[in-house]
Amino acid sequence: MDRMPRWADLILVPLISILLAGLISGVVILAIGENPLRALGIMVSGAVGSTYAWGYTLYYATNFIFTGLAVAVAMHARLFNIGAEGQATWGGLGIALVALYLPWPHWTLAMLGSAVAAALFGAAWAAIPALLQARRGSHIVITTIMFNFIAAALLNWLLVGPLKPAGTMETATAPFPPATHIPSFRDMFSFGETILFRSTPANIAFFVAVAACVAVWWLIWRTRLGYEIRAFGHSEGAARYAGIDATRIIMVTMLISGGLAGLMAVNNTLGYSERLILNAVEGAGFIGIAVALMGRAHPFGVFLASILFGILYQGGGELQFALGIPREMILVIQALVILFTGALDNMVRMPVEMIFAERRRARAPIAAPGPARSSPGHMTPPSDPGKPAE
Amino acid sequence: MPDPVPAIELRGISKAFGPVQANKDISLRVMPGTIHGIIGENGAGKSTLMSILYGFYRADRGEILINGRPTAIPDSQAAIRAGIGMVFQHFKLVENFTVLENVILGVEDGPLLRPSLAKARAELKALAEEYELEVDPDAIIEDIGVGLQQRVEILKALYRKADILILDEPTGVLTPAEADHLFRILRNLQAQGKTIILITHKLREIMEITDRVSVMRRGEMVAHFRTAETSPPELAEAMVGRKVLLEVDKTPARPGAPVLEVENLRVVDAKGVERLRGISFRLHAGEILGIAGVAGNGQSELLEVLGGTMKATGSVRLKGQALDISGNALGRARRDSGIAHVPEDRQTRGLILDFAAWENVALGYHHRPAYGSGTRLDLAAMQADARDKMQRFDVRPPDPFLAAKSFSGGNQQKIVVAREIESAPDLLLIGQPTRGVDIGAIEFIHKQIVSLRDRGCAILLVSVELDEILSLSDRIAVMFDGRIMGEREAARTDARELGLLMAGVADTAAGRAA
Amino acid sequence: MDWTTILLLLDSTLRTASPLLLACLAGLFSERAGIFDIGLEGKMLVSAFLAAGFAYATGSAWLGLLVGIAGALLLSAVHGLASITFRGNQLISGVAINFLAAGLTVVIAERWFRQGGRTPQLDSGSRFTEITLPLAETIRPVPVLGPIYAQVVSGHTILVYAALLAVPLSWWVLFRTRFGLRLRAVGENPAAVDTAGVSVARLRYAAVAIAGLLCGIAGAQLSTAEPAAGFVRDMTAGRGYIALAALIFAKWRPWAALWACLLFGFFQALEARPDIFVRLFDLRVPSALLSALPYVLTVIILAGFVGRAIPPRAGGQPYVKER
Amino acid sequence: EGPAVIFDLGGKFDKSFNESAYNGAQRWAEETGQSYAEFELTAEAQREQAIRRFAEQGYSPIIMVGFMSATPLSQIAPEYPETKFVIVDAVVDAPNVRSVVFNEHEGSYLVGMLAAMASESGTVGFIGGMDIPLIRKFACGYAQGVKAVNPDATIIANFTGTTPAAWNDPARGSELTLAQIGQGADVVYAAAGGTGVGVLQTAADNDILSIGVDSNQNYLHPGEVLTSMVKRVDNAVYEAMAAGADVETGVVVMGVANDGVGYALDEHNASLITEEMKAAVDAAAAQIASGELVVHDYMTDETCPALTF
Ligand SMILES: Nc1ncnc2c1ncn2[C@@H]1O[C@H](COP(=O)(O)OP(=O)(O)OP(=O)(O)O)[C@@H](O)[C@H]1O
Ligand SMILES: Nc1ncnc2c1ncn2[C@@H]1O[C@H](COP(=O)(O)OP(=O)(O)OP(=O)(O)O)[C@@H](O)[C@H]1O
Ligand SMILES: [Mg+2]
Ligand SMILES: [Mg+2]
Repeated sequence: MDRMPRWADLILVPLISILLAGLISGVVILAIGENPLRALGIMVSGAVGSTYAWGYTLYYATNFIFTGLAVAVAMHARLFNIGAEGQATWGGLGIALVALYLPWPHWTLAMLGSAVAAALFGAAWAAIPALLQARRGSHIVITTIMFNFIAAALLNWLLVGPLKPAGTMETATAPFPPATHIPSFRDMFSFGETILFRSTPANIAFFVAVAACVAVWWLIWRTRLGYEIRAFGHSEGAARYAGIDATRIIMVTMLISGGLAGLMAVNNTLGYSERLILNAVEGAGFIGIAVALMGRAHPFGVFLASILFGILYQGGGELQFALGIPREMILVIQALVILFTGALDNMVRMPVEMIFAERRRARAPIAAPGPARSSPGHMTPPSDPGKPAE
Repeated sequence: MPDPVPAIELRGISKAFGPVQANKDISLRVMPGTIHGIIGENGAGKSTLMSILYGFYRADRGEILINGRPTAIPDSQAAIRAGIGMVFQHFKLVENFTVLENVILGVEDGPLLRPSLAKARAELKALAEEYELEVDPDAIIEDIGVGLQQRVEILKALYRKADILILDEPTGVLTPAEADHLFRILRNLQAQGKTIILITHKLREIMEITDRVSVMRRGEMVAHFRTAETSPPELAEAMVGRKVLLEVDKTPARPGAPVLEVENLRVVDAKGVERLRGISFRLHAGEILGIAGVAGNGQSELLEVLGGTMKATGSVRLKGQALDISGNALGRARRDSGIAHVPEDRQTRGLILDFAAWENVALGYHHRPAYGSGTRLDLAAMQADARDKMQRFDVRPPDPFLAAKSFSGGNQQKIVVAREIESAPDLLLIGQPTRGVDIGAIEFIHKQIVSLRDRGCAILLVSVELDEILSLSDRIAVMFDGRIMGEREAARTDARELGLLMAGVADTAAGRAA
Repeated sequence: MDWTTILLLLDSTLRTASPLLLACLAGLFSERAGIFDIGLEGKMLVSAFLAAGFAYATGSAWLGLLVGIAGALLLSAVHGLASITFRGNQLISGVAINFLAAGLTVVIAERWFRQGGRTPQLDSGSRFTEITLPLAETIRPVPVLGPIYAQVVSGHTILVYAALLAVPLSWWVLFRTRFGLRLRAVGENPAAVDTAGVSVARLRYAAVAIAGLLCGIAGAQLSTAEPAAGFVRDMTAGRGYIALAALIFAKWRPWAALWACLLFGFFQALEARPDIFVRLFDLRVPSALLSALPYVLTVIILAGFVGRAIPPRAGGQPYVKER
Repeated sequence: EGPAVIFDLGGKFDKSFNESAYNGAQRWAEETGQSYAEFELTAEAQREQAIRRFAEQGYSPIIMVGFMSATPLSQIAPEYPETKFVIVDAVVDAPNVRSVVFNEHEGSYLVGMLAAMASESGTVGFIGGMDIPLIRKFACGYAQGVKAVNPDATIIANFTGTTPAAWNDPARGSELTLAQIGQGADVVYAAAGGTGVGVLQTAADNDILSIGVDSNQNYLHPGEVLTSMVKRVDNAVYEAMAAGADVETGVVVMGVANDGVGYALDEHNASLITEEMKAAVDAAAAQIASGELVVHDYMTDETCPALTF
């Protein structure tokens, strides 16, 4: 219902929310004796002010896009996948196996093969909870939580025993062979003397992530399967009436979800560390939940939220470098941003709505010309019912 | 003659939901001890107005006087204190609570439940005797039928000592027998001096029970009548703003070849109860077979089995071909074999409320080539198709981008009917086609059903509205307790005879001969 | 398996289960009222820190407990504000609270105690010590029951008994009182409660507050009740999520929650005893794989014996009257 | 620009090697009045970032603790030949890198001997944070020490978990300790970061002995912590900082011989260590220092003669 123009809903409200979060974070920073404005400057320039900054911001964002999409896709079928963490862990395992044990002639093939392996492994790790949900009614929230722990245990065992090269302390596989090296942003965007994205982890996987966003968008809103997933998510009864098979939807959705989570390993394992590290997912599976929720399960929203989190991660690191603000303080700032933009956004939305209602009332006698500015959400055509059930 | 003070007086009530002006400057007087009807098209604002009176919504403007005294009703607590009780269109019951728990909710006598429950149990017994409102106090709400659920809602109001009782479309979900019973109760209550406001779409009920009637249209109060001084056509016209045909206009059927042959159909539900106990019948092309019966006697299961969402044993043949009835995920196969299905419950089955209308117009048919090639959906084609169907079925507003939930009940039903009829089926299963739908829309839907029949489609109509069954069907089968009690030619039977069958009085040879 | 081993396992089960149980009951109250709460973890953490901090500062475990509860209540208030008053997304709010707790506890702990985000170790005066139940020693010689009473039932801190007591109490409150009736109703159909003239928001705030209270006790137990003696950062170590899993496992019922948590506690106790597997099955499980045991067993039991869990119907959705 | 320290993912207050490194750095700062830069990693991607950042800003030496930085450092060190790097707990073969490794197995051997001598039950325990090679190295040395004193002794080894939470779960540490006590253990050795706090506490509460790790933790429960296996990461950091940009590169092995590892004896545990015990352990230490006694290092062949994992 159009209580206020679309631009206000999509841009103004989140902006005010971020400002509020920033304001309170500022107070916190002030409390530890630092200058909040300076901190803000460092954070912004450190996260988006150079190709170097972007090289990190986008690297983190890529991780979050994959896990965020994973959670979002499942959400469309009203499945709450808390298992992206474990699925991404397994994705890494898949990549490690094919990168280490198969000969790859060229990075393009290696990337393709790795992506397939990562997706398959991630999907496999989602398959059992999905099957249990579909067949036995076992709640997917519990089973995916359990599977996170089980994945961690398995990987721990593998990286201390079978997959660890002898003689090293590191809980990691051997480095992948050079042929599996996929281009980093530096490789891709530097020409001649100008070197961009110098020594940053961002790599071609970012474009895989962007492609995944588009693919998920396409899947959800442009294919028959997506239609069925959404139908099932909104109303199981209506889906059954429409001849949509619940078991199939649960399975297929979770396989896609797990596959997307698994793909994250293309970024962090194949693209960045070029070996499989214990606990390589580092909580990105859980950030994925926040990202999917804040992005309202829409791929474009997930993309934006992931960038925001990438900025917070990289900017937070810069705060630590520059001001020595401890990492826990950065966690607090992140929490405030999540709280204000994600959970408390009605606190902002309600008064803003009221202001727009007042303005509309005041202007009512004049023939309403409609909102002057056009909708910025051009990537989300109005035909897309972007929100899943809340 | 000195006018008595109205029990309720509303002055200048306005209420907007965002951009929707649901109530505009409404005034209403309801005299004490009367039954006051309120009618109006779907979405006219009737429920909103009553919810304001009950403190569920707050009016933007306006004043409420109870027994002549201005009374602020900021919440339902205040309404209850003012002696108002309301039975909502969508019941406000806690489904997994017992009857007793629902009755005492909010008016418990102390912090502990036990004494409250004991007291309520006694009181319910007394109320049951006084008003013929028997109901098992320990039954779980979701296990009992809607008729009984409504009774619980009325009991709730009476338990709260309501003097003014609002009933929002109480008969929409009731069988004729239950409705009759309800009206007896209402008269009884009226005789005790209670004031009753009754919202309904059924003019017959207005004429039968109300003293006065007020008409709403598009958020405004447009007319007030004394029931005795008006007539259904006049009311219908006031409501819709044009003349409405209240009778179905149809020619005798010309049945063709048999389309559906059902043999010895049996269904056992999850609890092991046999819901269908050997149903057999035939349905021909170009014929409407009405299934009458009190809700819960197996009609729903029959529709579900034929629609492919419930498994059964026995045999079903469609145009001579055996149908698979061994699964509950066969909806798509059914559609592909030429069966269309308007389900009984449009809100949880027939529509996805959060989907736009155009998406709903494809529901169940989304795999058809018309909506795209391969895995891809052709949105433009879907939208154009929806716009076209919505126009032809007079869905208001004819905007395919609106979410299904923002349409009124009648228009939601039109979307479902449009989708199913336009699939050009050989067999149409249609359950409760006009439940909760206003008379304008009823007229339209009935016309569509008849014209589909005339094009040679076989139609299986399930309805708890005897009037509807009688006026639409060519043949009528009555179900009772999972069996077909008897079959009648529509032209040669009447409500009384069907009523007996519905009550389980066995089919007699005399009956068949009649 | 010998008798002592069984007793030890059960003893450990009870201890491991009790903070889970408190958190699980916290979630139960909240979710029964229709408010999802994945912020259990954060509330426990904050309480664990404040309880230990104040127990240290004042020398009183009880004062610590009170302050811990107050801290958890404060986070509950934030959650309530976000999910009840401002009808925000309850899951996001929970995530934010977990982040906030993880960050704030360390920052403040470091400020106050300068011990690296920890509190100083508590001496036995400022923590909850084990209680020997009456007659424990007299009954001990009685076969079977004696040792069970003396060794398993007796000898825990008061907070363990509080957790156990919280089960019947929760059951009683939920199913035998007016408040419980209304609370359950508001999680199933808030409109029914609203039209019955009872404030939905007030009930939900009450439920969220009870969740805070219980999380507060759970947190205090982790840091101030023997064998614990102080706060370490992130010391909840995922217990909030396990409690959530137990809650679903228990299908949102207090007694079942007890069994679910005990079961989980038992699996964890078992995991600590690889020797049992060697003795019983002559099986040496690599330790990393062994730590998957509780989770694998949970999944098996869930799939094999526990049917579909139907959450409170209005769960997770803010109560909105006007769209 | 002075020295910089990069703490590993556990954070500088991990009650383990990070904290020890932090203490060394603080000691240097307090003694010299100078300051140093520091960074606590929160993500794997920051390893390279932090190393490069400090190198580019001209810090030297750049000290990082944790074996996981070995691979990134081996790639980056050649890019900054002017900068000196110090890595603790791993070996990186580059001309500008000083690799400090500790013979944790030797120190653990010594405390293992003490454990066996102090044990009356002949059963001793080991609690590790995660089952990773480094911790196995601790466990293996410990087990050898125990067996050296009492070949019939039983050694119970448990690990807390498989996620990073395992290093900060004192409650689980307590539970494992109680389980080991239940199996007859009367001395437990904790190598589990923050989890160890729970181990030591529970041991003290139950009147058995415990052994601390990394730094001297005897003071935590005077008279109830048998000893601590000290691993002088603090010294390694302190020395590197003190040497400044001229710090010597190459591999530095900190073992019993050069007091890089050892057991702690102070007023808090003096009553627990008898003269014979001290004599026996000191003798063994001398033998180790002289090379007469070789404690098997788990990392050489990833097996342990005294314990199966
Ligand atoms: N129930 C009602 N609520 C509000 N306004 C009403 C109601 N009934 C009638 N009115 C209004 O009162 C005025 C008189 O109406 P009308 O001439 O229909 O009354 P009546 O039938 O002659 O007499 P009475 O209302 O006294 O029975 C009109 O403006 C009419 O709209
Ligand atoms: N809670 C709500 N939020 C927003 N809009 C609402 C709400 N309730 C009703 N509306 C809108 O207000 C208008 C009046 O609705 P109302 O339910 O009062 O109609 P009604 O006359 O009772 O219709 P029906 O016969 O279908 O029950 C409709 O346009 C409806 O969509
Ligand atoms: Mg309505
Ligand atoms: Mg209505």
